[in-house]
Amino acid sequence: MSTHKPKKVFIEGAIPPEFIGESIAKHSSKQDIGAHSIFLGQVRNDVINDKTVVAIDYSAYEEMANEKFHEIREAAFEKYPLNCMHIYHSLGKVATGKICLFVFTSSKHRKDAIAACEYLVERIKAEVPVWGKEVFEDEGYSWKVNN
Amino acid sequence: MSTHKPKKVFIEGAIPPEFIGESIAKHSSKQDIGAHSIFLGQVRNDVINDKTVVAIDYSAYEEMANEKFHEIREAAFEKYPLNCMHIYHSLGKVATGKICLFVFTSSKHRKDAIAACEYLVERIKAEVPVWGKEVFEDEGYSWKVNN
Amino acid sequence: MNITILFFGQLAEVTGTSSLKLSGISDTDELKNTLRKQFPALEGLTYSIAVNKKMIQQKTTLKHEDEVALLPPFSGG
Amino acid sequence: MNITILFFGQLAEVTGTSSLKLSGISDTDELKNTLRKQFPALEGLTYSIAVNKKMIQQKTTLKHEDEVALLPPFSGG
Repeated sequence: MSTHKPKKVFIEGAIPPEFIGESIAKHSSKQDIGAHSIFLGQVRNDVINDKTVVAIDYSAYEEMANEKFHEIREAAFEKYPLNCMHIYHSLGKVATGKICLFVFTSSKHRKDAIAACEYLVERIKAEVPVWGKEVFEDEGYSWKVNN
Repeated sequence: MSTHKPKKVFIEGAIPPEFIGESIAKHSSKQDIGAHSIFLGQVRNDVINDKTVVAIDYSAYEEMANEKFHEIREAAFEKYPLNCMHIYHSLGKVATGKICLFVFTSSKHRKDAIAACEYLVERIKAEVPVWGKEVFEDEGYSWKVNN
Repeated sequence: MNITILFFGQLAEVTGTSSLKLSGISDTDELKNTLRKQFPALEGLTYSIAVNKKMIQQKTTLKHEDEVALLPPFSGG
Repeated sequence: MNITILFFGQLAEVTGTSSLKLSGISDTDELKNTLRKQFPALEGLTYSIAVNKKMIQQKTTLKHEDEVALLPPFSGG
């Protein structure tokens, strides 16, 4: 069933907004697309024990993460009629206010694009071996916990 | 309850991908945002009675549409804890492959951003007086029907 | 008593006009009858009515300077 | 029989290492006991185990050259 090649997901550092704009622009040649759904994770300036987060430093079990991303992509392609799908996740340090996750689904109709995007985000958060270390102003840190 | 100023929604022609990229970039200063959800409508090359759509020509009852957009925005702000929200819709001709609707919600947490974005898209499609005329290659046309 | 009638989308096309002034119309049912006579092409087309930019679901009394819009099914986005 | 143990996130931090070779370990329960002795700081930390990049839920027999990863709760995105 695996008809799609594994794609590169991890990007060193933050995902630039221009990259997202360019990624959208590339889809204008795919004229049977009617709807795009995009999710972006942005690093938040949480305050933990009176210390403010200034960045998240991401690490991953890369080989397993890449397999997982591929498995999740394939499952989404089987579950929803999608024209295309892109996932990018940061590795290394991403400052607060910057983008660390970019999930992009395109379909003929809005409901499929929207449902597939949410499906991907939830599975990525729950199943992909990536860890975020929340770095504070004073260089202390704490390990991020997803909910 | 109306705490937000009406904002300009209509844009003449297609919504440029660079505009979307710049809009995302502007949010990096809002550091309590953790998640963005974006919906984009793209004009599809549907084939209707053997004729291929090459553009949609949008018109609107602008005064009523602006009131409706404002009402829907306010309702979303009350229903979901959002940091911000942007809606842009094209007027006039938009070629196939180009973007005609841009809905952008930002929140501390992903579930609110995602749910609010979908809520907005559904209400916009159902309640805002906008009409699309599907223009064919040969200059014929047919009136678009939403479902 | 004057009211303004606005036509949008396909309705502007079949009537050949985007707006119209009428007088002596007391409610929206009377307006529909009048328009049906003036524009037989409206027959069979689905539309909603907004009075002063608010959608109405039933017969509504019209006042001087009301703006009544005939709206085909929406197809934005 | 050699296996490779990988530590990630907070687990790499508390053990002070990101990988380790061990031999003579027959299954994942035995591995957990061995590691608990070698790294008392692991006590009380939550982690999952992947064998050759697949998550396991119960005791699993280990073979020569297996790669066993200790994974703290994920926090990507």
